[in-house]
Amino acid sequence: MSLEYTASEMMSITAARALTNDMTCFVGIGLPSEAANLARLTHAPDITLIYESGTLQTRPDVLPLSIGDGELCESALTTVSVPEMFRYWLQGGHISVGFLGTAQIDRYANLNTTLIGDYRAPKVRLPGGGGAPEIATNAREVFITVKHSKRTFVKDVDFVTTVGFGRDGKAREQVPNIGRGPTVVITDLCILKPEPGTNELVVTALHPNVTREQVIEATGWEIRFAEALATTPEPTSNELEVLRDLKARTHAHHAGQ
Amino acid sequence: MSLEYTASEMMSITAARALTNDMTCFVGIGLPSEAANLARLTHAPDITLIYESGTLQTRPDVLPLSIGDGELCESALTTVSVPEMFRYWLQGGHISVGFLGTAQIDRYANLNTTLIGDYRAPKVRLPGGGGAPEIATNAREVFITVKHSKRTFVKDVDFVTTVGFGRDGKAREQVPNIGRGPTVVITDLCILKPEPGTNELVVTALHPNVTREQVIEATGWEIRFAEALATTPEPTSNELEVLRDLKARTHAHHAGQ
Amino acid sequence: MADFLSLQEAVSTHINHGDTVAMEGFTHLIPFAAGHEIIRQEIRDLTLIRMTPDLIYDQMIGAGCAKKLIFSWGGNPGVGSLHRLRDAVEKGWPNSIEILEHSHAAMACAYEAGAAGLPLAVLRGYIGSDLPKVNEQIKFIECPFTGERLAAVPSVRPDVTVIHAQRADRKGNVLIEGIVGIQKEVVLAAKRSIVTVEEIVDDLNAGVNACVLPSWAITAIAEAPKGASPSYALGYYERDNAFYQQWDGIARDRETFQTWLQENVFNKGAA
Amino acid sequence: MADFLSLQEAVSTHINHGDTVAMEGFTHLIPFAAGHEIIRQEIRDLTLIRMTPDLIYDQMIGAGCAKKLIFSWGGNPGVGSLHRLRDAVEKGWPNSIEILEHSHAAMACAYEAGAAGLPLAVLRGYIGSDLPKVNEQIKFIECPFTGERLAAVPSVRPDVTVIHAQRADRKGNVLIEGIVGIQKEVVLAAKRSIVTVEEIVDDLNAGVNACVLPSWAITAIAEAPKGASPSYALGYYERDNAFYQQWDGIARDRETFQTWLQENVFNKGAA
Repeated sequence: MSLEYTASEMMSITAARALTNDMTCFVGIGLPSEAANLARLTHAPDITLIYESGTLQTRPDVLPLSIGDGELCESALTTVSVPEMFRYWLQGGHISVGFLGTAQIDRYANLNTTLIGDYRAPKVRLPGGGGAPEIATNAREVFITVKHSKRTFVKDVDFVTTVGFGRDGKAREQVPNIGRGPTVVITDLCILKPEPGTNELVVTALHPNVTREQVIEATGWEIRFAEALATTPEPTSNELEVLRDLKARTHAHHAGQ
Repeated sequence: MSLEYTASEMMSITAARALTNDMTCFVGIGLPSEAANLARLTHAPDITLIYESGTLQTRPDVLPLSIGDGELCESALTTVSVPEMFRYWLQGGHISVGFLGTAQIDRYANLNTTLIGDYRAPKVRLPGGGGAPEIATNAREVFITVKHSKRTFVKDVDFVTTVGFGRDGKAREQVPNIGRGPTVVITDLCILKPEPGTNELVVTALHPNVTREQVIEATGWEIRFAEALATTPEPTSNELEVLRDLKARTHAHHAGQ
Repeated sequence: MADFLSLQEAVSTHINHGDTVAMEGFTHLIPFAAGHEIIRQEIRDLTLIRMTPDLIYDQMIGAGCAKKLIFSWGGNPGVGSLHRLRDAVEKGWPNSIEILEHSHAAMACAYEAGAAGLPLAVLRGYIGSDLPKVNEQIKFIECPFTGERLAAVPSVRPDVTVIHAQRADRKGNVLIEGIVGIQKEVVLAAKRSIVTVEEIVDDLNAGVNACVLPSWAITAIAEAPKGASPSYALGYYERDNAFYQQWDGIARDRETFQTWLQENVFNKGAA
Repeated sequence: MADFLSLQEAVSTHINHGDTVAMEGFTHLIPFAAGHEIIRQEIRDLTLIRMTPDLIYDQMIGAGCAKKLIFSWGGNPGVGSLHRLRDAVEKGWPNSIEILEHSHAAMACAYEAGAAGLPLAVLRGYIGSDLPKVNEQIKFIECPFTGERLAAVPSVRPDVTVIHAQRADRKGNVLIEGIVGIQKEVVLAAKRSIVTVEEIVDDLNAGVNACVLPSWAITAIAEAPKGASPSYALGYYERDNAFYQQWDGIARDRETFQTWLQENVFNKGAA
């Protein structure tokens, strides 16, 4: 018997499942943070979560609104300076997974969080790179989670803030001392992975009750589907319960004061 | 009426007097440490003493045997890592005076603490550079204290571990972002300073009852004397008392266990 | 040694029109009280440096203090856009501002290099990114040992740094605890520095390896209780996340913003 | 996660003949117990790295473990020479060793760069010094922004690092307090690491910004009470300065040294 759940919940739960107990995860704010903490509160209790504010191995009880909420520091093993975080822990090679969100993503998993339009005369100015440009190359692999829409999934990003596999899918070739790059993209419709050889994103699994047409409709390029197209397992009641509790706690906390 | 004192005491007390209350002094172990703490315990109670082990603004009760005795840490304002000490505090420009000892010094105040003889077949292997090479250029000025002897005061050092003014007296010219270099050398016989223009060390003051001949005899080059040759003031009874107490406490402490 | 000044004196003495100013605090310990004082004193043509401009620079930019912004992530954390920043960049209101943008890693390294007295920072960064195409300060060097291509950025050396911290002792030594961010680096990298503190105490009660800035490394200290609010000071008060969410509505509209500014900044004196 | 091993197992599992080994501790927390275990296991041909070789490397060099030494200050602090080091360098006893020497600033930066995953460190160093003439690893680069000539040295990336620390919790997280030296950097710079600790406890009782190495950044932990003696562990025991002074007499003579080694190292098992 099926449970009721939203597409957003499906996305967060699927993203959480991509994480395992032995990972050291550099967590982006927003959707990645929600997924990473859900993983920690369900199947991966010992996962190491790291936020760019310097909080090593943190275990927040509510989701932080910012990357540096007090909760992150108080529940961390220790808190280091920001230069140390980027130099020793990220660039030093201690991060197994960088978990990122984005505003735009293209077929080679390049991310744009800088702007829409032209750099010197932007239509929409976005926040910018933050930690992502170096997370994407210094973490051993990268997971991305983002809502699926034609505005977000574009053939070519307006600006490569953060490299996936470059404009031609080959940007990582022959660059020494960097990670594998994006290995999975989790949306509210499906799971995408870079195709071996071309590094173009293809759909490898559809979420329950999602059709190919929905994905095609929400993607800005001629999206392809893996031959062995899987169906993502539904959320369990425990996953849903833990996620809803977490979000309710978080909402109450931030509305608090 | 004159007090009884040794030449070593005269040296330490004179070296201590070179320091003032507002200085931030990067302290070498041995004679510089003795002089710096004597200054702190007499006329310069607020002088900031920094040791390369990372102890910022330390106030040891006994002289440390090593550069990293526990006493230095326990009495410090805070203790930072060694990379931070050398990068932020020394290279970052926060040290007004570097206070060094040496095994050999030449007429241009170059210091040798590496070896006597040839590098690949040394007659005597000395400890090496330690912190001195960068203290000498990153501190705003450098004080040197060392016992006067022909073995120590040589015309040209066997090896320039730490630059004074180079082999020709001109090594600091046109090098950006470095300090003034050695401004005073204090020995058990006299005070020497680099001559403006040539940067050759000349005697500017003799300690009480020391003759020119004694200095000439103890110096490995044709030492010159300033026209206005001064006589160093004698130690005061307070200086002698504080120094002797400090040394007695120190001796008892290290022989302790 | 640091001078103890009122916030008003500290700002008027040490921050001039046209200065390059870094006001830091990584989400934590953001010096809002000092930012408001700069707005009240109508200081102009500042080059503002901050990894995350946050509400503090949104307010200062909206108030017309800035001519240039150097940053690496310009959003309202967890909420959305900084509307005053966007209005200045996209529409030139109240004045157009030049922007120069980096990644966090590069800015963190640039502050670190500034504190270390170096002219440049070297990092494994910007690989495959378009940022070097729009920021000519980003260069690449070759490692003389391995031949690896590495990014280089100029170090940050502001005229003035302003940070907030938990407390100072009566000699002017300052303790920073919790998310220390780049508070230490940005003070050491600057020519002058102002530190606002929650309180001045007899004893810092600092651990042996605590993040303590000695008095002689600071120019001025001003007591400013709740001086980081709506950001926070660990051990004193929490981040006002509700206000960060409300800011989206306040800042979206020029008039609402100006009313807020009048009521909450101009009509209030320095603490 | 770190494995909890006996000191004997930790050394035999993780340190091999011919390895490049860094055993650090800036006067404080020098891993003497581990050094003695390496001597007992008669591991040979090591390239030893340490800013200050100190008695620990004097003993290991005298025992014949080393073929090369990378260092920046090779004396007995406050006492005089390291006679076993000098005997190896000057007379080739018990075997000749190659030396490569730096300044402290360069080695500290090289460890920092190793921890930061970079191939090189850049510093304002070695100006006017003859050291670059005898150490071909010291190079100079030009800053692409200012044209300033700066020194560059390769980062340190040892095969194995060994340090001593105050305590570990039962998950293997390690607290280091006091003179932290380059303990954090040398662990993070290495391929493998062994940390000996005074004790294993339920709770580290660490401050919020304490120097803590997470378990997943360490290879092996071995309990070794008094494992830093005659160096010291802040909060546990003091530096045995009298022994440092006595060492001058012990180490001056080959036979006295060998007798000391037999009685105090070989005839004693691992803790």
